[in-house]
Amino acid sequence: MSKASETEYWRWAEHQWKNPDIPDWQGSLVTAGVDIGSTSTQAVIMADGKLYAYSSIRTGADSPNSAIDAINTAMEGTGLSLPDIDYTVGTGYGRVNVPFADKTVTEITCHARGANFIYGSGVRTLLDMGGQDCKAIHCDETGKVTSFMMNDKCAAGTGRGMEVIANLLSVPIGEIGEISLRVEEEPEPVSSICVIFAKTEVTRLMRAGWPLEKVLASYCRAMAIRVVRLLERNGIEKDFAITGGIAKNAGIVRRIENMLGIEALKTESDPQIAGALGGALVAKDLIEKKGSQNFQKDRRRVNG
Amino acid sequence: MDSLLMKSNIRNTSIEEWKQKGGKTIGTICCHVPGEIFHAAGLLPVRLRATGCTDDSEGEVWMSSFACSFARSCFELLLDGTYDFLDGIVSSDGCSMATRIYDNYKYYKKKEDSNKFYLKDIGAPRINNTKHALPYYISELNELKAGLENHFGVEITEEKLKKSIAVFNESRELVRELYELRKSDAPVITGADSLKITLASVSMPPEEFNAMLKKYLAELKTRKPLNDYRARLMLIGSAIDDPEYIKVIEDKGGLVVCDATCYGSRQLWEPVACEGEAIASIAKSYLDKTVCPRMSQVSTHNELYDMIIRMVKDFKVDGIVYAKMKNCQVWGSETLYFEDDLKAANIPLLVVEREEIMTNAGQLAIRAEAFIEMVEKEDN
Amino acid sequence: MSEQFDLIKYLSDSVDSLLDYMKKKSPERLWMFEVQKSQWGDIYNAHKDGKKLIYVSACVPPELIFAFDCVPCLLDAIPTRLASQPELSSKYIDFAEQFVPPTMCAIDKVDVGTVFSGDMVEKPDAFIYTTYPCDNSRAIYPAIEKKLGVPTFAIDAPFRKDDRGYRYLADQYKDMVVFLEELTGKKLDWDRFEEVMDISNQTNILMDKVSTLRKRVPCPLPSRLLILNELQLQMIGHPGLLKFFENQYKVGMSNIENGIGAVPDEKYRVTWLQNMLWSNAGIMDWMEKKYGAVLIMDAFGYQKAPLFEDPKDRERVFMDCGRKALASPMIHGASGPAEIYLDLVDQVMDEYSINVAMFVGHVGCKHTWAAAKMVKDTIAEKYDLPTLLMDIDACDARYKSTEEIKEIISEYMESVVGAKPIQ
Amino acid sequence: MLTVGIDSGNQNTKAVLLMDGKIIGRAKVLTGFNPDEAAVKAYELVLSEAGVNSRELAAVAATGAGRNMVEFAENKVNETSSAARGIRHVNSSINTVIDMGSEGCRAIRLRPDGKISNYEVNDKCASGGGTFIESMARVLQIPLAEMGAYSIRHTKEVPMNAQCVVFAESEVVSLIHQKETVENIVYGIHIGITNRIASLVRRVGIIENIALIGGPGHNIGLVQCLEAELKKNIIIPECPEHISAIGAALYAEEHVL
Repeated sequence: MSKASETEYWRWAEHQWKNPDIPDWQGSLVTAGVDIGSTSTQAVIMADGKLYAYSSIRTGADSPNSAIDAINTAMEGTGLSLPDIDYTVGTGYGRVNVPFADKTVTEITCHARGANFIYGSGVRTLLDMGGQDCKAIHCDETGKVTSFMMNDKCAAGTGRGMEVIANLLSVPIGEIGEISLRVEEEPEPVSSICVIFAKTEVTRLMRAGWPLEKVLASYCRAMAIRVVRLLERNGIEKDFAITGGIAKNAGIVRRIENMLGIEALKTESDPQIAGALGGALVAKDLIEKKGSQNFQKDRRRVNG
Repeated sequence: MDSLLMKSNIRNTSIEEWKQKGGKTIGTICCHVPGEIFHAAGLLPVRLRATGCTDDSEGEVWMSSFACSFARSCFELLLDGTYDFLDGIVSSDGCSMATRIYDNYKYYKKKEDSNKFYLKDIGAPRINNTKHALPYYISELNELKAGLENHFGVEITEEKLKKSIAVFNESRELVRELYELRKSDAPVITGADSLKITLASVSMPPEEFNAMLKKYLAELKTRKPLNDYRARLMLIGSAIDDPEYIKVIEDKGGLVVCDATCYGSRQLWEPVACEGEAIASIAKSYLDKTVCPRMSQVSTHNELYDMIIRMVKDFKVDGIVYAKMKNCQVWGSETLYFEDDLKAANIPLLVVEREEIMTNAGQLAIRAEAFIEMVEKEDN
Repeated sequence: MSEQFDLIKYLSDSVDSLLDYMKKKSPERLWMFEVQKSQWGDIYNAHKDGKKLIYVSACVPPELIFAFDCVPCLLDAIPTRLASQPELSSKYIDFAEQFVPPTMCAIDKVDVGTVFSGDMVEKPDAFIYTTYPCDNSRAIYPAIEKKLGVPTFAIDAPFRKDDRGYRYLADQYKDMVVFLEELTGKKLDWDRFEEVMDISNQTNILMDKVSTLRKRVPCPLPSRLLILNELQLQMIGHPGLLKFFENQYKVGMSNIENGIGAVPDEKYRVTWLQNMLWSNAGIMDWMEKKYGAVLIMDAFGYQKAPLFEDPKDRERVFMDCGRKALASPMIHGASGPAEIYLDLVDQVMDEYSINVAMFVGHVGCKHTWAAAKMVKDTIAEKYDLPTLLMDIDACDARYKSTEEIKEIISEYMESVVGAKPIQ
Repeated sequence: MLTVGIDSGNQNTKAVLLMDGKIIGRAKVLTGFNPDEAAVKAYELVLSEAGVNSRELAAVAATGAGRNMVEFAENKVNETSSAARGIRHVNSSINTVIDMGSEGCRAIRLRPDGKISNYEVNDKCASGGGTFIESMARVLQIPLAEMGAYSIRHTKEVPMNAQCVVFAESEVVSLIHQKETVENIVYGIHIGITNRIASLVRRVGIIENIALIGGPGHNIGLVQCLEAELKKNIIIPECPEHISAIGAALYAEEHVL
């Protein structure tokens, strides 16, 4: 019955990064953000407001363990250990499951803050596509949210749907976007992006003999349409940026840009860490507000 | 005996006692069916709602998945026996979903025997600024009055009506006092509890309600104030009769301090001014004051917006939670009218889609929490 | 991209080119399209012809507008006209969804979309709306009033369809006359009004005759012609509509004289019991060909309008306007208490010898959906017939593809009705 | 007479070989992207296992969502008809049949003479289909076949409200985090899905002798929940997932005569 041996095309690649320009964190104010999403978990560590290290791993069945794995992976090669981190903010759908967090903050607040750091203070409209939801966020020049909107009731058109399609068609998820752009003309979008029905429809298209790129284009287009609706309802103002895993999917990004007639800001950094990064920034703010001098580490530490 | 908050249950001890004494109850649908008239006839008006409904599948069989789930759930409770204490139903065409609760139930009841169960629907104008609206509505109410007299063998006199108006006005007065308390920087009552009280007001004899609320208010004033909240919120939108819904928001630190909803502030704001004939006074008051987007005129939408702005100021609201019932066009399209104005007035707005049976409290919670983070004052 | 698209001009031009085409291709069917020329051409040319253009909703008596020599533009006629062009209708639907819930009726979404997008280039001189047909329209008309910023007159439609309701409407129609007098600067010309009422009566009598023809077995008129019954809401009193029904009657009569039905092999007499499927009207032709299933009558366009009993009775004509409004297509069934709707369903079933009942349910019409079980049970009890309940979007073709709809109807026809496809 | 019925489902393709109304062979293969190929495979499998040569066959009929792609089947019959026909063949007392496929669910009410009186299909959301249960099994990391067994060992009812598969997945994950037992979670999943199926059944009217067909018929937990909700005994035929294929084979038989 078990399908353990099956290739898992939907999996994102895990990775870890450390800022080569910061040789030593000691003496700095070190804060962290951990973003537990439904499919992936990121941990970001900042030293004196500079991005120091981060990791991105898969969320396992046990969120607390994922949080610990993520922070440990991020700390690899830095010489840091948990007690060295002054303040940690947990965010994301599993935010209450970050055992070493000092505070939890929603991913909406964190993504806006993180995007402000990654893309600059000009960002006003932000799109975050997560595993099971999709958020249109409007924010000010400090990265504070001024309005937001999320999909309701049904997770159609979210990252999880993309994973299901990747698995169904045996295409590595990272390649879907590129492949979908190989069409000369945009096909009709699939009519339903309900995760299950889309699977049926994609299957139907494959059975009807559509080439892979056309099927993917049809699916990506439907997702883009849905996202654009959400953005429009929340209001669009430049600059526009996309965070979350889907920002790496050119097939979706390019289509959204075309429909909106606005280009999304590009970055050298990893847009998937925006939530965790925002968490680390919020953590820094909180400490600074308390006054760093008499700051005391009063961490509730839960055994992982 | 139930406490006042417990009277928010559809079935409560007050109704039980009323029935035991041989009293008759009438279920009313929508806010243009004046409770005063039933009260004057010696009947207990109970406003139909679906608080506590956990399954609406039979309602869906009748009303389809395209119907508003509030209406569907109300209908479900009519079928499953929750409302078996009713001796009749009177509906006004509040919205077309509300009328279908009535229509379906009438159809369903027809298959039963008798004419014992009283069924009546009345029309209520959707435009109140013509000279014809009030006389039309008065005629509808007079017809209802005559119908009740005939069916229940009672006489509804001017005197009785005026007495009933006074009793209902006292309820409005007391609820207003309750709302006054919520203006404080450290209110003594949560939004969820406040809703329970206004729900109780439509589910028990008004005299008893008045007596209990008076006592409750006195007790409230000695209560420890709530000051650990993160933001003050206002709740607006389609019929919200579920205190649990507000609780989810309040659990995240957003204290709901006021509302513009049908089971909350809507009916209880202004007293009925009794000038001249009682039915005419009732009609005038109900027609003028009801700030419900079911009305199809620009002025109502403007008044609604003005009222919201006024309450935002008076209650020191940090943000508005706008709960749109899925498939509710009446409230659903309000965005057309005031979203831009709210933006211009710098009042944060959270729009959430709602269904009567809360299927995923987590989804509401995350939105509420993010919204609270967005609007809370920096020094928290 | 930047040039403003003029929707009404587009509709008017399309009719012109269609007429040119039909003149060459099949002149005998030209009459079916000439009525659309009266409809869209008049609106497009209103200002050129020196007439006032008035946007209207259902239940605004067209006769009164015509009596003032103004041109009515029924906003709800645009969505049904555009329904067969998904590329256009979806543009307006998507645009509207920025403001209104996606669950809103697509007719009203298109109304919002066309007005708010600016594609209704020619500004009307006035807007007259009523609080019928439904919650959707009630929610958007005041917003359209705000957006248009033109003189507006709003009429409150009564809930129940009784004398009090007719009186209520009559009083407001009289006020509407005052509004129109102020707008046009002219007094109501009663002679002209009487002429219009006369045309209106003639048209209604013909519509009734045409409907009666449809009662015959086999039905002498094709399914498709039912679609245009809704024109009554906008055009009753217009000579163009009269001509249309004259022609339709002729076709029906000639088929009867020749002893044939409109469909060579009529096997099933079908009714649709909610909206018309404007977004996929071809389904009707397909049903005729595939199963010999002819749409005999539908609950949307069902026609049984009262007449102006005495056009010279200046009091009574307003009461008649009220009676007529509440008996007009869509309003008679879809608005007001469900009992009246169920009666209408019963009449359709009974009068037209229906043997296949389909509730082709427009998803935006939530209150008729909320009566679907009553409709189904009524038919089962009285006629021992099942009813297919099918959700469709009458104006948004993207909701269900033609293939999907055919699949559902096929399955029903073959498994429940026991129909065999005609090869 | 020998006939074959093929049910080309979204997930599996089933084939049944009938000899004068008697089932003498059954096969099931994955449908994949090429329903025709899958149908050929199922067809060959069912013949070879019964040792029957294709030349002995009188007719072949296809049903199911992919029936029109099964090119070699000369007869096609829709899913409602084949389900009705099939169930009456194996049990003539059935009045209502619930056909649960991978994505869809339909409730069919039969007249005493076996003709269909009416039926209802789930609408635009697939939350009443077998795939829903499958996805939940995957999240819980238990084999699909064991869902039923887990469910009947529940100790209490845990409400599972989300209809959307994706949200339901996360609801399950958070229940796991709350240390809820797998048994109770599975039970909650079945209750949720049962409510949606029951709504369909109510629409066609609940009367005695209800059968459940399709793969989920093997799921004893689901069946128990359905019985409790409808307050009726649910009859599961011997090979629930092959009933529609039987119906198709019967249809083929008729169309030879």
